[in-house]
Amino acid sequence: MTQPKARWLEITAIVVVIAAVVRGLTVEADVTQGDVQRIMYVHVPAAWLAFLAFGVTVVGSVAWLRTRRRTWDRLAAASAEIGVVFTGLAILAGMIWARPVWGQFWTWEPRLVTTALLFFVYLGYLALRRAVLDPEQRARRAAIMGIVAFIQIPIVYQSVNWWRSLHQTSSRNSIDGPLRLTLWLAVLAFTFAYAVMLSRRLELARLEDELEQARLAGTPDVAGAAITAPTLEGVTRG
Amino acid sequence: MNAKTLVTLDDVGLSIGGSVILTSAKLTVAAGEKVGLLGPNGSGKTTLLRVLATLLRPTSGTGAVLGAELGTDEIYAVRPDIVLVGHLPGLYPELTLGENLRFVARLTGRDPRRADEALAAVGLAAAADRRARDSSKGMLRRTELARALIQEPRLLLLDEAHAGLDADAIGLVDAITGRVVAADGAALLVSHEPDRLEVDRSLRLVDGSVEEA
Amino acid sequence: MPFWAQVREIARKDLVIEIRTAEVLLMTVPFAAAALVLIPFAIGTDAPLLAELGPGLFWIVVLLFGVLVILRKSAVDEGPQQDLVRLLGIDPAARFTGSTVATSLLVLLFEVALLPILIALYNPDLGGWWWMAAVLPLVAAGLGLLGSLTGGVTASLGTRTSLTPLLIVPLALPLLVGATQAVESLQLGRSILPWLVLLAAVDLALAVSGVLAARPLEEVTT
Amino acid sequence: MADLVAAQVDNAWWYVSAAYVIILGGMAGFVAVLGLRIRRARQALDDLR
Repeated sequence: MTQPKARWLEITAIVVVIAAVVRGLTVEADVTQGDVQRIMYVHVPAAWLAFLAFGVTVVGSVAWLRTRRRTWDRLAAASAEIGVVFTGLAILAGMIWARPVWGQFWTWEPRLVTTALLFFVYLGYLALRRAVLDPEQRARRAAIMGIVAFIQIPIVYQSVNWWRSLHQTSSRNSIDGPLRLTLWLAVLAFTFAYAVMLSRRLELARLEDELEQARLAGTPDVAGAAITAPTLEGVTRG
Repeated sequence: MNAKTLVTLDDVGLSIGGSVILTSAKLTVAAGEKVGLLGPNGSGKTTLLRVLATLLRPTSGTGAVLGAELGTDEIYAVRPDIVLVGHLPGLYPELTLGENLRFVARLTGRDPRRADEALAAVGLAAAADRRARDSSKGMLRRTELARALIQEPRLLLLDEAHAGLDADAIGLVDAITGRVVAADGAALLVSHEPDRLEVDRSLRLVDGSVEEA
Repeated sequence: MPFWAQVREIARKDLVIEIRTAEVLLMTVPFAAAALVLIPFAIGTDAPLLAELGPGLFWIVVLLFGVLVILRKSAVDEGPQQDLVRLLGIDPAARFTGSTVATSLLVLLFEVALLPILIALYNPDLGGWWWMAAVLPLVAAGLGLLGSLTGGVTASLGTRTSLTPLLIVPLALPLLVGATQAVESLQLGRSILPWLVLLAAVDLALAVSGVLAARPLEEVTT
Repeated sequence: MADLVAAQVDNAWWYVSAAYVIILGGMAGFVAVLGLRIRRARQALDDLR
């Protein structure tokens, strides 16, 4: 069923993810944070991939507005859905990390707040898609929303940053050598996982479009076909 | 395209949200023509008018209206030369009839004083300060015809041309379409009462395509 | 017709309709005022606490209830009125700007109407209050722009009234941050300028996206 | 200051495994759900033909 290319992609992804996990769990512990630091090897890549996914959504949106090709709209939608999944997972992992380190699940830390808001913004984006039935209209509205949302992201981020900042400025600064290598391996692994999800989600979108078209082809219901000349003969008198 | 051809549709298909409205509509309207459009309920007459008004993009086929290719940005330039009178009034209920027409006049670069003249011409001089929401269906219809007088379109599209009009006002429809046609424009009238239509020729919309009636 | 003349026509039409239905003044303002009266019942009627929380509550009420101003009936043309406006050949960007101007003015009116109620009920520190003359319009413009953008995207959808707030509120965060921090810096005697810059930057970014999106937005319901 | 707290975490592995399970499980779950939806869509398509 699955094309050989997609099969190879999936196998590679599984291998790389397993390698990254093994490495993340066995690499020497961080000097200051100890073993809890290992959460970063899944949390950080998940957050990065979320941003990448939303970036791909913008690319799809702009390309749709220029070419009006269905494929671009499908790419935007598929990537947004995956982005929401990654955002949700990144927030959850971040909260689990924050509990032992900061003593509470949630802090009003800029990157955390921005990520949470992103989650809602793209939930809204997906809700908008679900609310529109006509594919052309859906693509148009979603494309505009996808672009507006993305333009807003840096501003949202910067404003929260100004508002308050108690996060470590960047996780990369505090790790080096083998630890940094581990993080990069994890990012690579998550990118492969993203590629697998994207190819599957795109296949699903293609099938759903085909299904929609097949349903239409089955019933060639041209306007007016539902209405015939009125006859009173069949109506019984009471 | 012939210089005197105002409207051409070539195999235009249109589907909205999965339902097919037009399959292969072919249509040519020349300058100075007054064309009737017939067809049973739900056959897509209103949709066809909105395609001709450049408000709906065809999903297949090509067409041109007043020289502007449908589905391209050329349509924006010709839009002010098209008047569509739909079966729902294109008037703001909270504005008076006069305000509605002055709004149209100002935005299309016409002298707003023509709004009063046009209202008088359709017999509504005394109703200029009446809100659209407080006006009867016939009055709204007359106001919309007054809009055609202000805009002087090259393409006039009338949906349900005679709906809700009394005998006087039906004469008005003929007079206004006559003015448009005389100025080398064209008028398309949808009607359910073919014998009341005074047109050069009639088209019939059946199964998503256009036939000569 | 020149761009700004079109903008003026559209804005005037929206405002006349709004004045006649009085949706904002007679429904949304009293509703928000009632919320300001209710809040102390939830957080306590301790006067110093209320004075401290007042400004923040004001902005959150402006943001959340301002969504109702954005969702008002006169904000979006639908059906035959929309067909009419499109056929008049108005520049889509002018239409976007015109209805944004109308919405922003109404949000500003909404803010100005709530301000005395807040001052009377919460007795906040009024130091540097004249800066409000800059903060209120900047926030109003931002909400108006955000409203026109999201309102345009959800036009004529059945779920418009629930979908639009979901799209607006997360994106309105920079406006909320800018407004609240501007007020706070005033009270702490710090410079208010960075926050005004933030608000202006948000407005600018939204205005640019709005003007760019105007044409595809106009075709949204066809 | 946050780092000082972290150094003393003794049940760190509990948190680490929870985070790994959630993230990897979440990704695998999403892929699995996609697979299921693809299979269902294929079936529906076959039924129509």
